[in-house]
Amino acid sequence: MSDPLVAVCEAMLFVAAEPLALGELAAAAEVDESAVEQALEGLERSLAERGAGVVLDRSGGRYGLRAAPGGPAEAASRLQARAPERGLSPAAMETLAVVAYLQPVGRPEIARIRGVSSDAVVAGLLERELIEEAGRGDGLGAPVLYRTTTVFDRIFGLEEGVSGLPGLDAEDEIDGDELRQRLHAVAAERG
Amino acid sequence: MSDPLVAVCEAMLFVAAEPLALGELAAAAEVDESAVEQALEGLERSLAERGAGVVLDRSGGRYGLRAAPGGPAEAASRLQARAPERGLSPAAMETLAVVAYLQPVGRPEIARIRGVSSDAVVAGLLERELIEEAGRGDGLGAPVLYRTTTVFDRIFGLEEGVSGLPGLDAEDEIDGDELRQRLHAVAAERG
Amino acid sequence: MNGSVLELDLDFDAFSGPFDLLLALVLRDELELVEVPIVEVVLAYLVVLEGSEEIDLESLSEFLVLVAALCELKSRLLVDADEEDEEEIDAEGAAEELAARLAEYQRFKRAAGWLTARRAEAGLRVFRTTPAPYAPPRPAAPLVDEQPGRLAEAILHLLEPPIHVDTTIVRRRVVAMRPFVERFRMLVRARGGFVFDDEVATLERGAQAAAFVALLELIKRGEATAAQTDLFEPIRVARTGATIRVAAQVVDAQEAVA
Repeated sequence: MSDPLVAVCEAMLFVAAEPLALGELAAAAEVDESAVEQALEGLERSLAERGAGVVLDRSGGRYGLRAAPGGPAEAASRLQARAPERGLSPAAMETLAVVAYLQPVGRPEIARIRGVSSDAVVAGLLERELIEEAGRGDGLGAPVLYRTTTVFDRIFGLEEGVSGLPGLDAEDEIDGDELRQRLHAVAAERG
Repeated sequence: MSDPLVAVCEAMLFVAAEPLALGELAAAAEVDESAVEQALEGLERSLAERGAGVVLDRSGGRYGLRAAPGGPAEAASRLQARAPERGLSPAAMETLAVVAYLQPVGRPEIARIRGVSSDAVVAGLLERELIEEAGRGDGLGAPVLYRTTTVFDRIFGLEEGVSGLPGLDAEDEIDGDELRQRLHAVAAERG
Repeated sequence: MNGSVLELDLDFDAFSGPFDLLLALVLRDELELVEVPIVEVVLAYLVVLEGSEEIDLESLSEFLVLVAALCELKSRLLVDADEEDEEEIDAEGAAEELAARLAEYQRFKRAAGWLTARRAEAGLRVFRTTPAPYAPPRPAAPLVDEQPGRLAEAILHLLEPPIHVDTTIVRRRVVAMRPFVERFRMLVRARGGFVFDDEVATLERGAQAAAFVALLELIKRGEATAAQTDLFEPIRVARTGATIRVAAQVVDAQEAVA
């Protein structure tokens, strides 16, 4: 690691508690963004070469360090009291999916889509900092809206953030038309 | 860095919020203290050899990583100093408004009126010295009450303090008690 | 009637909500869809759900109305002639609406599946989310000046009464369940039973759905049993002794009387 900028980048990523944008790194290092980009590549290589305990992480278009997979990550997680990703129920994943795709979105809309009250699930996701408040919706009785956080991007390894989520429509699914036909069959039979 | 325990130690020191004692490191790594001691020496050497951006600090019988002196430490300081100027989030503004108009007011009541848990928001406002404690209420568990501060007055340009808050109704002014009742009534309706 | 909740081999705990359950039923290939006692299954499921405090009365009422209309239960249960401004919702309309809702739900269920797989693939990701131990302190972000009018705005926002956005062809109305619980309890205790259909015949749909949830509540508490001699026959409610299992309640009660 002969390039001093590589060491500078490592130090900045080390002290930051939040993932950093290229611009923030460049400003604090007092160099331009392309130099930082190059130094980050050098850092990634250098960490890999010596089998370091941390690896470069890119989530939501921002940079940070995280514990290397395997033994280092396991030991590091034992030191942390809270693991935001542990024990997420199917209901929590469903709610997280609704927030991720529709954000900002409020509890009434989440409940409408899922068909059950989502209050407890939303509270749990807030506590894990996977979602956060994002103002209130327009109109009367404006509900509190939620969006996903950088913790969400990091835990799910979304390099580009939610813009990297796949489209909601898939080809192999039973589509609305077929569902309607099946339900019509019930209705016709019973009518 | 061929020793996997060196990488494990680096990861543990990286995620730790506080410098760690040998015993804590050994427990999380699930090895004995002498092995950790040896690995820490290895880590120190490895970091120095490659001129890494972080160095091992072993002051006060505890271990931690810190930005390497010189360029890395300076860049890290600049990064930390560049706290972006930011306005109040919608959640903070709403919570602040409830405190401003109803003060003194406790967290349970704020949460009831807003319809969402407000602990994190209240903590943020306290940290930014926009609100402060103002004794305890009579309710269940005698909740801590909050009021706005002189910092609040300055930020909002209220030279006469909260008596200068804008009225809520042009025709007949709502007094504090009535406002409280109406806020609770709407919150109850919201469910 | 064909089948029972038990024969369908459904694990209610595996469903995350009524749409999840209905989707699973509708997608079943091995059963003739028309043979599935959808209403019974759904009602039995709702009894379970009620016990888990995850009931959202508003979405539940709406769901019940749609399912009931779909299965033409409405001809017996949901007579609604007096209500002038309320659009009649026929079985076709209910099928349309339910299909749209199921399709929407299905998309998010699949997205949740993708996220779950993504989580597994990402492996254990451990970050520090607090400042580093020896990091120089971060100065508090300087506060920008604000207009006091924004405080008034925020309070006025909180003073606005809630509305329930109507996104469906069914007009939603939240109806209190408690009066029904009390009325049904009184009928069961005083007369030993009643015919549910007679009790709700003059009510509008939202109230009928709430009445049904109230009935489920009484059944769940072991205060009553409900039975039909056949699928679309009137539901007869009777006083009961204790020990009743929740999941199979509707079906058990039905078999007992039949």
